[in-house]
Amino acid sequence: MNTLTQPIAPIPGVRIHGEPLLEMPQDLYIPPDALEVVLETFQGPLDLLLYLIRKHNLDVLDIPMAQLTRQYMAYIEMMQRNRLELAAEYLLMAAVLIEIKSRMLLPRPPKASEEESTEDPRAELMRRLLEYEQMKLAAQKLNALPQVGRDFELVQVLIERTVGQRLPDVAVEDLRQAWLALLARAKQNAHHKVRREELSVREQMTRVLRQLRHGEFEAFENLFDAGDGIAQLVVTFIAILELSKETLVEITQTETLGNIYVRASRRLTAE
Amino acid sequence: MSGQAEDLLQSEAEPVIEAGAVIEMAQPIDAARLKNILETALLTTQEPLSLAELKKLSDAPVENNLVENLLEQLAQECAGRGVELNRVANGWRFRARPEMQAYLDRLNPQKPPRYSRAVMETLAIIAYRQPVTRGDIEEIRGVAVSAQILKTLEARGWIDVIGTRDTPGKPSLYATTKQLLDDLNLRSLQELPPLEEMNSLIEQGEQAPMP
Amino acid sequence: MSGQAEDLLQSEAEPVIEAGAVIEMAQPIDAARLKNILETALLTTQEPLSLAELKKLSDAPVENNLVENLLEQLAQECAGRGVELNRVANGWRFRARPEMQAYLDRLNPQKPPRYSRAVMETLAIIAYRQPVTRGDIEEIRGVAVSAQILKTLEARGWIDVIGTRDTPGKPSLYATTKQLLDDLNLRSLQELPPLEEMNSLIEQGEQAPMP
Repeated sequence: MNTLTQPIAPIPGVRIHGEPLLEMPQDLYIPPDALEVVLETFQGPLDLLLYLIRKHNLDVLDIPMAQLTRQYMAYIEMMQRNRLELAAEYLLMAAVLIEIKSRMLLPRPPKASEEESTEDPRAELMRRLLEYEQMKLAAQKLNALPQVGRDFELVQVLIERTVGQRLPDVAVEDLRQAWLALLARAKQNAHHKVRREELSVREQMTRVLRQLRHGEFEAFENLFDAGDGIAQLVVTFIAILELSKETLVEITQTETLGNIYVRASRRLTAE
Repeated sequence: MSGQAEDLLQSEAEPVIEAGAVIEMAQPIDAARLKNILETALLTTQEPLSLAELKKLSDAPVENNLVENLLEQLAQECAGRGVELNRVANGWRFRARPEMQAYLDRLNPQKPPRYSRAVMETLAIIAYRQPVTRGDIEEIRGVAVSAQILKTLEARGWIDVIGTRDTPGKPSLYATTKQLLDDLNLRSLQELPPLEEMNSLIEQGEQAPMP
Repeated sequence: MSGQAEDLLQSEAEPVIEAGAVIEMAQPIDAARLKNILETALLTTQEPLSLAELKKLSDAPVENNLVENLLEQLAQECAGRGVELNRVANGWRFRARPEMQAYLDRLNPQKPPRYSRAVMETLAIIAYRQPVTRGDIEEIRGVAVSAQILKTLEARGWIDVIGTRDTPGKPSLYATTKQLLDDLNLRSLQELPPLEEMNSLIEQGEQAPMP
C-alpha cells in the first residue's frame, strides 16, 4: 500500500529550499505522468530558467547561482526520473550553471588579466536570459496583433469574369523548348531517330493535302503556284512524291504524256 | 483572443458588442447595426449567403422580414456604385457590375495561363512533322496523347484535320493552320527554329534544357 | 521617334490614343466616377493595391494626389461601417473591422491555426533581428529550431530567404516579408510593437539595431 502511494510522498532526495520536491512552486507541481506536457510548455532551458527566476522574483541581473542551479537540477532530475527524453540543451545548460557556480566559488584573481577574468561569470548567462526574454515578450505582442483570417477578414466581392478566359500565349521559343524536351527524351530512349528534315517539304505536304480535301482529282499542275520560285516548285514536287510514298495521295495518268491527276487517297476521303 | 477583442471594443467609441454575449431580454434589435453586420458579412464572402445564414448574424432572434428589408436597403444604397447586391438562387451576394470588368482587368496582370508540356510537345510534333496522326505523335512522345490535348489545339484554331491516313482505323491527319503562324508571328513554317540546330544543342550538353 | 514622343506629350491629358482621332480639349477627369472605380477595384481584390496599380484605373493620366484624395474620401466614408479602407505595406485594401470577427466566425467556423510559441518566437526573432540565420535564432532561443518551423513561416509567406551569410556552410539569411505586414495590417516594420526595454546591462553595445 505504502509503496503505491508514491506520487503523494515526497520524492526522496530532491529538496528545494530544504523543502521536499512536492513543495515546488505550486503551479509547477504536476503529477509525473503529466510532466511531458510541462516539458513541452517550456521552449528550452532558457525558458525554464526564466520561469524559475521570475517565479521566485529573483533579479536576473544578480542571480543567486546556488539557488537557481539547485532548482534547475531538481527539475532536470525530475524529468530524468520519469525517463522523459531530455533535450540535450537542458543538460548542457546544467553543465553551464554548475560551471558558473564553481567559478564563483573561486577567489577572484587580482586585476592582473583585466577584462576576461574579472567579468562576472554570470554575465553571459544574464545577457542570454534577457535577450531571450525580450524576444519572448516580443513574440507574445506579435501574436496579440490582429491577424488576417484569425482576427479580421478581408473584403472580397465577387467579380464575374464572363468574357472568355484568357488563353495561354505561346511563343516560338516555347515550341523550341518543347521540341528540345522531346529530343532529350528521345535520346534517352535511343530508339527514336530524329532525322533532319526539310520543314518546307512538310509545309507543302500540308498545303497539297488541304487542296485535295474535296476528294476529287486535281490537275497535277494546279498543285503548283507558277508564282513560286524554282526552289519552291521543287519542294512542292518532293512534297507530292512524299505524300504518294506515304500513300496519302493517288497519282494517276490515264494516257502516256497525258494529264496527271492527283487526289487524296480514295479510301481516305470516303468516310 | 477574446480578451484582445474586448480591448479593441473598449477602445472604440461605439457601444460594445461582445461575441456570444447574452443579450438582455426584449432588447430591441438595433437595425442599423444589424445592417452593418449584414453588409460586412456579404462583403467578405464571395458565395451567396442564405437568409438562414444571415439571420444567424443577429444577436437576438429576428424576423425574415426585417432582414430582407435591410438587404433591400443595402441593395438600394448601391445605386450608382460599382458593386451591387443581388438576390440569387442561393441567397444574397455582392458582385461587381459587369461594366467594371474592363477596369478590373487592367489590374489583373494574371500570369497568362500556360499550356502543359503535353500540349506543347504535341503542338511541336504537329508543327515539325505534319501531317501526322495521333499514333505518330504518341510514337514520338512515347506516351499516350489524350483526345483532350488535340481538342484544345483544334479549339484554339492552331491545328486541324486535313485528311485521314489509309491505314486501319483511318486515323485523322493533323496539320498546323495559318492561324498558328499568325499567332506566332511567322510567315511560314520554315521560320520555325531549325531542327538541326536544336540537335546540336542537345548533343553538346548531356543535360537537355528542359522547359 | 522624337516626333512621336512629342505627340504623346501634347496629348497628355487626353484619354485614349485613338489613331487619327483628334481630341480637342483636355478631358477633365470625372473624379466621382474614378472614385467609384477605385472602390470597386478595392472591394473585389483581397490583395492590397498599390498607388501605381490604382492609377491604372483612370482612363486619363492622373496625379498621385487626386487618387490619394479619393482614397482618403473612401476611407472616411467607411466611418460607422463594418469595413474600413486601410493602407498597408503593399498598398490599399478593405478589411472587415476586427470587432466584426465574432459575427463572421458564425458563418465560417474554420479558423487558421494559432501558431505555437516556438513558431511565434522564431518569427519575432526574425522580425526584430533580421536578417538572421537559423543559427542566430537557435542562439537566442537556446534550443534547436526545426526546419519545419521555418517552412511553416515560409509557406505562410511571412518570411523568406534574402541571401546567405558568408560563413562556412553559407547559412541562409531570413527576413520578414511585406506580406507579414499586410497580414498584420501594418505599413512598415516600425509599426511592430516596440521591444521591451530590458535592463541596461544588455544594452552595452550588444543590442542589435532595431529594424
